[in-house]
Amino acid sequence: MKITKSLVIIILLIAAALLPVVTEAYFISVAITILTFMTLSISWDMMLRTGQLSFGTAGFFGLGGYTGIIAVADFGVDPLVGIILGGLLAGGVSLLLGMAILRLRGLYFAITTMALASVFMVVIRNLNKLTGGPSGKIVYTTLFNYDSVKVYWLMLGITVGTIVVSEVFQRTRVHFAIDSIRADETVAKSHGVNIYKYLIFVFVVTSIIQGVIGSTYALQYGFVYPESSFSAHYLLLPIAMALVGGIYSTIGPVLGAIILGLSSEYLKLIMPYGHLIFYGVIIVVVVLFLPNGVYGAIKDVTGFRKRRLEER
Amino acid sequence: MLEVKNLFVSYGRIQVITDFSFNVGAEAVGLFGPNGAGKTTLINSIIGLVKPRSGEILFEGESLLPYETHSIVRKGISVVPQDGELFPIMTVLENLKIGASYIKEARDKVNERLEFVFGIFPVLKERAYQLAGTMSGGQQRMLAVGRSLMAVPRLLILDEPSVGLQPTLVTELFEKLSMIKSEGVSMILSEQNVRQGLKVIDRGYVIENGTLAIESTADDLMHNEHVKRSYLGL
Amino acid sequence: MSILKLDKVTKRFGGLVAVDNVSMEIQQGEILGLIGPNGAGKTTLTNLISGVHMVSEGKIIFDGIDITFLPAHKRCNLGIARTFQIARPLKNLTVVENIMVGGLFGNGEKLKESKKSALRLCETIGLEEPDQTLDKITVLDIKKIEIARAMATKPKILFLDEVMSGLNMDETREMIDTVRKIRGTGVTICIIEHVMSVIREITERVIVLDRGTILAEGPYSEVSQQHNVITAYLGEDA
Amino acid sequence: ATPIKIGAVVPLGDITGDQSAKAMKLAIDEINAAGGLLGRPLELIVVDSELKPEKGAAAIEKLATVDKVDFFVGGMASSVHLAQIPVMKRYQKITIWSGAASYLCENAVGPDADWYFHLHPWDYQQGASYGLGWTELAEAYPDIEIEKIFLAYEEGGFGSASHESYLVLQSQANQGEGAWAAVMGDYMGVSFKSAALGGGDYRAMLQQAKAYDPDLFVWAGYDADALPMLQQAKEIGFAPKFFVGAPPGWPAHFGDSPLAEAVTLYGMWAPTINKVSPTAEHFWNAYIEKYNEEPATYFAPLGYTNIYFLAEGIKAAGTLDKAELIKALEEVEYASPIGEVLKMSPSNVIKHQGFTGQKILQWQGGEQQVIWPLNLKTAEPIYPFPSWEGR
Amino acid sequence: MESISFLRKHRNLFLLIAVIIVVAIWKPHAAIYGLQRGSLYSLVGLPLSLTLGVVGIMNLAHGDFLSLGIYFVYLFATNLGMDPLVSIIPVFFLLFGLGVVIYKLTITRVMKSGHLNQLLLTFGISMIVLEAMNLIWTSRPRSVYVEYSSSSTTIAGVRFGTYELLYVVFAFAVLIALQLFLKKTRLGQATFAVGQNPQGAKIVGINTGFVYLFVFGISIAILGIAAGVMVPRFAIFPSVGSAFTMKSFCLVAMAGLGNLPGILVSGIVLGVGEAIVQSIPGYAGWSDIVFFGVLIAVIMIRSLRRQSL
Ligand SMILES: Nc1ncnc2c1ncn2[C@@H]1O[C@H](COP(=O)(O)OP(=O)(O)OP(=O)(O)O)[C@@H](O)[C@H]1O
Ligand SMILES: Nc1ncnc2c1ncn2[C@@H]1O[C@H](COP(=O)(O)OP(=O)(O)OP(=O)(O)O)[C@@H](O)[C@H]1O
Ligand SMILES: CC(C)C[C@H](N)C(=O)O
Ligand SMILES: [Mg+2]
Ligand SMILES: [Mg+2]
Repeated sequence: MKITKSLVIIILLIAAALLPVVTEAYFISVAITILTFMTLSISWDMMLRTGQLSFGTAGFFGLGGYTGIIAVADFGVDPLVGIILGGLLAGGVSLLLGMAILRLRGLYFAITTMALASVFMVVIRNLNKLTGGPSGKIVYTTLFNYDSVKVYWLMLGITVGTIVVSEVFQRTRVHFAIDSIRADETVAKSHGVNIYKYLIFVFVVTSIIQGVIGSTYALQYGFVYPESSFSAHYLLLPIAMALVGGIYSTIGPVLGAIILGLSSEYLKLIMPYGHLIFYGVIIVVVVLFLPNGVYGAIKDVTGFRKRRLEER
Repeated sequence: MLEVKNLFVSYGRIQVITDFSFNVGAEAVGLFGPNGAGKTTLINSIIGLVKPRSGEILFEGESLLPYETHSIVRKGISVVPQDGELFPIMTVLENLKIGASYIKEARDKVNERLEFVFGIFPVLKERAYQLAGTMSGGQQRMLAVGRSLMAVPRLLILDEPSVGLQPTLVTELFEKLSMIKSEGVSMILSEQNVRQGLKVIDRGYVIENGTLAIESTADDLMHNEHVKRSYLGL
Repeated sequence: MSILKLDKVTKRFGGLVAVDNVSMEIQQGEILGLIGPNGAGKTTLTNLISGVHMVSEGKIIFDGIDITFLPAHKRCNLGIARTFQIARPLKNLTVVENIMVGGLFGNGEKLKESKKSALRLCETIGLEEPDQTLDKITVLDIKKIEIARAMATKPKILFLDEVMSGLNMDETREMIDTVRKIRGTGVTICIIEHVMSVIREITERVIVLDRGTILAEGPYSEVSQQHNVITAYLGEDA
Repeated sequence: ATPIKIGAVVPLGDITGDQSAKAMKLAIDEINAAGGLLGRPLELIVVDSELKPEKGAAAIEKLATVDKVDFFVGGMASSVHLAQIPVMKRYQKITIWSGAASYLCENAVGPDADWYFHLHPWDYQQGASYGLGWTELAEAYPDIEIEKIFLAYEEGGFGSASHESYLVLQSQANQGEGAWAAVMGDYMGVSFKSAALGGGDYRAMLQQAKAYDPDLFVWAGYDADALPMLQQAKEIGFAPKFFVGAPPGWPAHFGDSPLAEAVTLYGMWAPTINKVSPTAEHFWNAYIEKYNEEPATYFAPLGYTNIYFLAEGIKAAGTLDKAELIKALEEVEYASPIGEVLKMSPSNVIKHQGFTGQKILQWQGGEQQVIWPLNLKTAEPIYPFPSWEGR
Repeated sequence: MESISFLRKHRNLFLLIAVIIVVAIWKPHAAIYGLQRGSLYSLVGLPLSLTLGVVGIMNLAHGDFLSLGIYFVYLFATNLGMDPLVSIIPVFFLLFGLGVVIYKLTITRVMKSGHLNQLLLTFGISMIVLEAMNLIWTSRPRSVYVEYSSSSTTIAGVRFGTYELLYVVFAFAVLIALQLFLKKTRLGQATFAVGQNPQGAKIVGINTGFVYLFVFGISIAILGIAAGVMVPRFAIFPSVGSAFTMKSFCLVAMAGLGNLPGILVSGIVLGVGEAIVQSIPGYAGWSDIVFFGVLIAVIMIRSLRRQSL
């Protein structure tokens, strides 16, 4: 069982790595976009596992993007370094902010993170000198000079890294800490869980991921622009993907990102007008008929089958 | 008054109640059994919170199965759920009043009923303006019982009402239940405190593993060896 | 030797004084019964000691350390464990995982160790299906999980808040055995219960709380004869 | 014969992208009806950018690798275009772009991209062209006096870019240089939040404008701001001598509003140009006949121009060979439905910039009349802006 | 004694009035504009507070239903020549019906599966509604002109618009109506009960399905009122309401879940705050910071106060 599982994973990885060899640049760029949203989606889900609904994804994504661009444009660092800096800055900011706002819960945490993301945007829009202000900022050295295959491999690496982190979180004591926090904080702390520490830890880790993805995205195209770098769709789509795929898991967001990412692209091609309506319909249908998401449904079915087999 | 015939209830594919029949007339009926036997499930089926797989539940000759919980409750069946189901950020008084608000027969007897409930549990009057969610465990239990009494039911279903009550109150509660019964209210009482429960009920059913184990009068149960050993601790 | 000492502890909720200037000690290794009318402040006291609530006034000393201002998780690490009156199972974890939480964070165990010790606890306490999820679990098993999870933290003192309420006689007897076993491992136990047969059977000493203050203290056989305890709490026929 | 493939990327959900795609299709159909080019038919493949940068970039990739188009056309928002530029640079196909006004795009394209043709004026060019316009108007009509300029700009990228270019123009004007030298004695810029982005309360800004008492009040925002701003100006009693709007499009039935009369606007095109340009008139009629709706934004004639410009180049080159076609396109002079002749010339950075200015129009009797350039004039300007009484 | 407790109970309200008076002396226009816009935020936020705060339905399509209502008003105005304010009546019922239908078809099925599924569902609905409007009416703004919408008056030398005072009137009217409904009617009480414990509500005889249905329907319907007053002053385009979704969520968080009067107070505080910043030359771009800054500050302070209890 274990061997087949790891075999499947290895095959999938190789297939993913070889994708550029077999497909057109178009699919690679679609794949890059899917991976971008996949990582955002996984990172959002990782935070959700603590019971905290974060609406700050787009904020750290944008922050990372600006850091990357500014580092490259004004300090002349290599774009790869810019990516790391993007992650670090997002992590640092999230550490400072997290210490304050991780005392909030539920809707209050969600709205505060969203408000902070908006604050980032307004501040950046008004710091014309550094950030280019409302009209954005460009760099002339893009990531790998816009060699999309290399960008794809980098993105794949980041995604695999994120998946690994997420899985590590699912298999170590972190899992028990955050799942117990989500279920009942009073119980968790009464049994020795340092709630605050774990919340901050997860918040920072996920923010770093979002920052890294943001700077990768920005440096890939070589520009940042307040309205698009902080756009709500870096918040809403990852959430939708995680929920469609199935929350509280790594594979759920992965599946969700693939399903929604491909279907949005495909729908657009077969129906130029109104494709977003059908995109919405897909989402509605998934919620109504697969309330636990696609992965949840698969689990239910296979679990059911397994049990049936056992009963026989 | 209430008739349950050949009831089967399952959660998913796990059968919890198997071919269970029982009836309640103008009397108090006890339901006893170990944890997980299916008492709560049975009660939830009667008030429509759980849909049975098959069988029949008749209240005054009418089937309850097509109705939703709120309609069943409005027919004069009131319940003290096992876990209280209070409204945590309403005051004690509001919780009590709401027990009567949605039942026509009870609506204009609110003050009278309040006095009655306060009579049994004076602490509820003392704490009328405290939020229900901040009451102690036992106080919340009192409130749950009190709320069900507000409804002026014709059939009162109590799922372990005495859990967590201080000894003096347990005695008092069962005395009051006897009194309520004598006023013509039918009663189903699920209890682990069998000794006290037997003082109230006329007949009792012992349910084990979702099926009927023993059915007999209170007196006989008192002397049943099995009941003595497992439930009375003799 | 006292393991826990409360010094003039008071807890106020708004205008309501739930615990009023209580001073008491719990001796190493004893089984103490904490009884008293509903709303007397028993659960609140447990919450204050375990750090779920913070005292309004007073001091709490555990094992020679002033823990008055320590957060709950640190108190747990020092060896204070408790169950919850209204049981609070972690619904998104399985039975054994619930218990592992205690071992992992309360006792600093590694993942594998904690699983092993959790399984052992399951066996000791009689939880037959450790890998079961909690959506279809009985009240008895939930109570067992509460105890096992607390025990997994390897406490020096364990507070049991009405773990026997709602159990029938068979089950209660089983539970009493479990408590005795636990105490056999050297854990100090403070048990809150309204079922007097339990208190009578296993406690060595009881403290009666009423309206936030201590009403009486001593062996149950003595306390239960006291007039004030009878009127406030026990009633005539107990 | 295999068709010549043209790939277009526009935001179909937006009226600009929608209508420009339709106008392109109209042009393609016309050319095909006339026998195509080089004996081959034209084929238009449109991909929606959804106004999202990564989608816009992927669309270019798709056109290049899946559809294997010969040319890229289209465009609207600068933010989307910025993401497309690196992709375009990789393929270096001949690109005729009709959107994006931000100079950042020009910088990103760089001076070496000889395959890149840009039709829409850059933001700084627009600013300069208005200066020229006002100067000429002030000369032509002695009673028009322009000295104090107030710019209300939406706080996003689009509006702020205008403000920045006005600041540059002002510093030039202060030294007696640049297009605004004669008409910009003083300048003030105040931002507002566009209704399109959740704003819509302009009164704080209008109060400042009223206190400033400008000769020329210009707002740079979106179509959604047009009427509410007039209403609020009326509410506070603010009637500058010229009330000028510079959105990329105007609301439906704007002209029917009593508040619209004598509102001046910057635009590349207006239906009244039909009166002075036969191409415009032809385009207008053909578009209405085909789609049963009126062109509502200048992106419609711009899209039409986009295709015809390319077609003229191919016709002149007689080949699709890149180098020759580029040379031919450099020479094309196309009398576009915008009203003027399109001819490439260098701008600040790139070699091939098409239009360099917009027009000054005025709402009169529910129609947009051209008041500048004077040679395309369709009506006399109403000056000063009439008071709000009785509207 | 009575009056003191009255003062304390409405402490926030009096504080608010005091602040407005101070601002009115300092910057009269900021006070008026802030009051007007803030009331509009509140008017749109109130129904969300009802659905999210009281019964716990997460609705991300809130603003899109507002847009839809605005288009309905537009249709009545252009096709039947109905005055926007009059069309509030039919639009109210239309939206109520629509809310009921949408609830029955979709939301009722996710009531049990929690906030996150509601979030995803309504995100999908929002997308459908928004794109449908875009297909039908295009992204091009439309408008309905009524003469009175830019009327103004001068008091004590300050000239200000009178139309937007309707926002204030309607916000207060809706708040009072909702409060009366919640406090004085049995259905209103049931709403609170359902929000706190749906199972418990059933047990006391409350038809929880109906309560959800009614509350959702009424909250969408109230958006029709907002739509009616907004139309004379707003450009009509598909995403006109979208921005209000976020603002409304912010208000609910700032006021605290279930606190309806708090919505009005919060809305006006944020509106006045914004207006003050906008009136300072050169700083208009920072007004969002004030909005979010005040929001975050209030949420943080409230959470600290709660913890120290
Ligand atoms: N929602 C559920 N899903 C699956 N199984 C359930 C569910 N609720 C209860 N069960 C199972 O049904 C059986 C009967 O439970 P029930 O609560 O009716 O017993 P009970 O007699 O009331 O016990 P107790 O004395 O503990 O209240 C138990 O085995 C329990 O695990
Ligand atoms: N969060 C709170 N806010 C306000 N009052 C509270 C709060 N928690 C407890 N109380 C009050 O404090 C008093 C003590 O409650 P506590 O739960 O400690 O009682 P208890 O002795 O455990 O009672 P029981 O036997 O019923 O469980 C009660 O009157 C209760 O209403
Ligand atoms: C005039 C339009 C082309 C404006 C467009 N939004 C841009 O950013 O360039
Ligand atoms: Mg039960
Ligand atoms: Mg207690």
